[in-house]
Amino acid sequence: MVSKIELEKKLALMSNSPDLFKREIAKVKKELAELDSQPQDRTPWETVKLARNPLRPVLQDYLGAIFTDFTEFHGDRRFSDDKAIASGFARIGGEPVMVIGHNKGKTIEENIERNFGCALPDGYRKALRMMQLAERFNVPIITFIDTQGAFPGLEAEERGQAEAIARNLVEMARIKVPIICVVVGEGGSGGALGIGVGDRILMLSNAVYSVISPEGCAGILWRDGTKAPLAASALKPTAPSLQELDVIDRIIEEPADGAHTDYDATFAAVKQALLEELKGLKKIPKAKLTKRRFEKFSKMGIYNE
Amino acid sequence: MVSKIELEKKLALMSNSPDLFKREIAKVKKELAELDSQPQDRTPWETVKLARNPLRPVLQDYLGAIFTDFTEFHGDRRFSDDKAIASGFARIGGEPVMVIGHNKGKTIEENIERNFGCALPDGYRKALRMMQLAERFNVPIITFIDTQGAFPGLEAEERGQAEAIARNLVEMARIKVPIICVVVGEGGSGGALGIGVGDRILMLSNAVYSVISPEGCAGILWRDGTKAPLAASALKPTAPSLQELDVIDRIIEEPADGAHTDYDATFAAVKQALLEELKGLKKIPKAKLTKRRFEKFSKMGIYNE
Amino acid sequence: MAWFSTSKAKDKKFNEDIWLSCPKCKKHIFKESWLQEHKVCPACGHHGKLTAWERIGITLDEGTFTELNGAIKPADPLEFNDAKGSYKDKVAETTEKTGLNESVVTGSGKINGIPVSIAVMDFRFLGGSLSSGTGEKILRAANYAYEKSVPLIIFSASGGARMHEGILSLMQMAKTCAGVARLNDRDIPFISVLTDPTTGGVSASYAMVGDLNLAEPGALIAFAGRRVIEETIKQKLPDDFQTAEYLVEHGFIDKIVHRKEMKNTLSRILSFYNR
Amino acid sequence: MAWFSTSKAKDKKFNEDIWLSCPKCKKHIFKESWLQEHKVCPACGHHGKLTAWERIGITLDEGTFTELNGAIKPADPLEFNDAKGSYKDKVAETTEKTGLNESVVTGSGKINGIPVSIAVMDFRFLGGSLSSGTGEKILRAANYAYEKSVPLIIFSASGGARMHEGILSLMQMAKTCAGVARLNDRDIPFISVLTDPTTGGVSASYAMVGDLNLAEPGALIAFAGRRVIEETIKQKLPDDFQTAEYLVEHGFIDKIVHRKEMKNTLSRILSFYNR
Ligand SMILES: [Zn+2]
Ligand SMILES: [Zn+2]
Repeated sequence: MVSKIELEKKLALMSNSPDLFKREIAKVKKELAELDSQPQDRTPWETVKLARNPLRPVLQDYLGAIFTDFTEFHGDRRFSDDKAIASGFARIGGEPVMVIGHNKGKTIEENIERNFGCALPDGYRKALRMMQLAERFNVPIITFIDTQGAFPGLEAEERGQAEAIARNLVEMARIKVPIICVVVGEGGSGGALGIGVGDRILMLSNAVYSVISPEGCAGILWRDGTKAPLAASALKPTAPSLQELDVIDRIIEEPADGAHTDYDATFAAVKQALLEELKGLKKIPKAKLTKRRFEKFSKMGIYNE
Repeated sequence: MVSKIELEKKLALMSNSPDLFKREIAKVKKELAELDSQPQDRTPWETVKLARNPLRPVLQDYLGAIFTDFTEFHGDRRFSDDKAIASGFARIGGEPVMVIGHNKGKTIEENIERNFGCALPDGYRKALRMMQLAERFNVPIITFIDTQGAFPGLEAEERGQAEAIARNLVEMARIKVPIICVVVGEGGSGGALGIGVGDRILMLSNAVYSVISPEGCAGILWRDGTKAPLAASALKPTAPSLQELDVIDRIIEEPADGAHTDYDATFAAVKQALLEELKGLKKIPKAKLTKRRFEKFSKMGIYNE
Repeated sequence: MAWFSTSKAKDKKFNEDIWLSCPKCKKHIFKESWLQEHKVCPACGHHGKLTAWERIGITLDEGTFTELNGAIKPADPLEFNDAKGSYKDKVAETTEKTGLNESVVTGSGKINGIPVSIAVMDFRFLGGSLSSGTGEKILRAANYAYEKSVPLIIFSASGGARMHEGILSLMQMAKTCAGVARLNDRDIPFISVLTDPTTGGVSASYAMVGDLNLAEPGALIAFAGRRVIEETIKQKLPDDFQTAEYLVEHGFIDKIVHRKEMKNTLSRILSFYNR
Repeated sequence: MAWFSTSKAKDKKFNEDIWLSCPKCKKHIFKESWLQEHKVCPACGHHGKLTAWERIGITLDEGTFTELNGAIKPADPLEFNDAKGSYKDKVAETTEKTGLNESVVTGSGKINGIPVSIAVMDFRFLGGSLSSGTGEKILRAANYAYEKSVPLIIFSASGGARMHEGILSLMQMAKTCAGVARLNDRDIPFISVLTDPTTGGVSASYAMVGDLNLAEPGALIAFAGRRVIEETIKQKLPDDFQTAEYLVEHGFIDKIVHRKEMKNTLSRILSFYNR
């Protein structure tokens, strides 16, 4: 019997040419689904792998499926247009919103162009500009979080990755329109948080969100990257743990075998959650929004005193 | 008899090593002073040359002579620290202010490091950040304008010279503390205006301020760069003309033979003017400041209707 | 498709009433299809220059445009003369030829039903240069948007400041941007559309500070001139240097919009405005 | 001057009560002069790490510091264990060794007479890592500044987020920055001082968003680690990469201030505050 990892690799390769491999993809997906254990039985490490599954829906899938009229805007008005983050106005259930998200690709070509969703400072600055545009237009903001992390490179340090993320954390606390953040895949550290400050933080049931990758943590604390499964258990990066820790507000249930096994069901669940959250946030007087957001984040953390 | 231009060249060279040529410099200065005609007799082109005289006091001279406690701050928090513009808090007559200015050097080395006071977009962005800092600290802003123009280069276009200047024009209209701009040397086009929007626009009597350099204008409209003197007359870039056109508010009289012939007298005149203007602006209620500034610039221009 | 001839046709003489040569690809194309496509080359997609009135015609809903401040025209504050004559004469000649009083036409109108304040520059009027009159009209268009709380749309097409008005033309950059600043204060949207060419003092003022900066494909957008830069840096510039596409890549243009999509893109963007 | 020995002395055995070796230039220097200079190497100017209390001692006017929220200490929200044992034990051991409850000491005090809210990180406490307790203390320091309308000063020294607290440590970045945001709303100055090292989640939150970012000479300031970047780009990094000096050049640090000038620079900057 082939292993799950092998099946996933096969699928990933075939998905570069989805039309050619239509039937095979369906077959492999079915096999994978059978292999998949029930969600409650998954180890944190298995969830990490599921969150990283290259077949999971990405931003562009959501944009096509649950939004209409997406009108993409480019550029940070400073240095470049970072394709690792996409942004623009769109409608959901007829309501105007600003959508901003890590822009993972599905093919190698897409992923090279979009740097696998790992943004440069320019990407975070573009995101901030778009949030300020949403403020001017008075439309809520929805962010899709799906990144291994902010890109760790020479250029990124040179142009102030730290500053760009930090500035977003400050300004997102002040943005005067509702912000909903959804962790749809991997929420990797500061690169995730850089578009992750909002009034409501949602998370797909098999997404993960962590201060450091299990591999990175294992490398530092176990001095052995292969101890990632152990680190994943220790870091508690799964949705139920995050909800317990009051870091996220809502879990969006995926299909039993993962979001990639049933796109339509995933889209329906995400859309319904977003519509409900938008409705809820509409009721909050605008003047109170940032105060509530401040209080929400003020409460995060567990310490003794 | 040597010409004025030759004397000036000589002086410029010697000023690289002022200690070595102390006596000669004094002598040449005296000769130059004798050569100089009375200000009222100068042609616009002669004034242009005077405004560009490499011996004229520059920002660093003013900082040393009429301000105390200058505390320089660097960087645009985006890309670089452009040394063509210097900025920081200082005191004048004991009052705290933010000083921002084109940072021409006096030696070749200084000028290379500071790009002859021709700023990149980073410089204009640094200037804007400093103005916003002044707003937070509630101190007035004084800008010193002294540039051939914004740097025309690949890097400058790439990083948005146009955007940087334009953004400053918008934001300077909104800055909630008093802004005084002083054209001390050459006010070259958009590169000058980029730090030139304020409540009071002052100009040294031999400074010039123009939409295009006489050479550039001659090249375009006369198709002959050597017609610069003609273009200078046509462009009317001198202080009295600008005052007539209601573009500047006050002329600061230089020593009869130019600011470079008597630094102390120049400093005294500039300092007195700044203190008077600061005093005047203090009387304006803060809430009215930007409205007045808007009205001031609204009125600029002469057209038929 | 026969709306353009093959390049072999190049050498033949051709009837200028029927054919014209694309300014970009030089192909000979039917004048009729050029005009039908609103001066977009059917062969290479080059977007030709439109007059202000042509632009207004394809952008605003029929019969909705009301010109405002149309009587504003240049004075001659500097009594400017150059090698080729006086500024006064140049203006008279240009007005005669174009029927325009200034390098911009401004007014109110509707885009797919959405009321806007609009300013459209015309490159034929002294290279679309920014003068006291142009600046005044742009500011008044911004003030109209401010007072009526309607979005401001500016189509730019300009070689920069009009040096015949000396320092006053430079000051129009500050003046128009002060108008934009007030719109920002009230969260009134300002969409800037940069068309070929938008350079110098216009690119360094209102054209570059839209809440959204749109551009037509291939438009030249620049602060300093290519030649000046080449002289400064003694270095070859990238082929696409200072094109709209280059500016998108460098983060300064939000979106490139084909002329035939422009009206609907504008109204779609404005439909998101929620105040 | 005899406060440091020549490099030839390197090989000799030396009395550790009298001499120490500079962490940077490795020269042997008199312990006494090292301490007199507040751990700045008299030979090469290297700024050694200070404890939070040492920093408070040289920054605040004598007798003015009042510690606030000193009782806050780590919980163990994840019940975290790694190869070397439990987070709980690590904390207990660190507290035992340093006398500190958390990686930051916060309180109120005066700098040359100017009242401030101050937070000083201590690298000895788990690498100055940002935990729930650290974040809470920083936020409370910001809130104190907000409520009392006094400037906030933060001296950072940190390897980043404390992974033993998982996602909660990441959230401290947002939490502390929300505190900074409120200061911005009220125009209360926040001066961030980055000392060696300030990296990871601390550099990507409060440390980098001061109204003014000061840094000590030579301080390592980084988002991603040098090794991670080298693995990513397979390319040699500049020698001064991620030093305070490099960050000034790239526009992110306002000013490098020598330790002996720090107190007076802070009070001079604050003296310009005019509200
Ligand atoms: Zn063509
Ligand atoms: Zn040393």
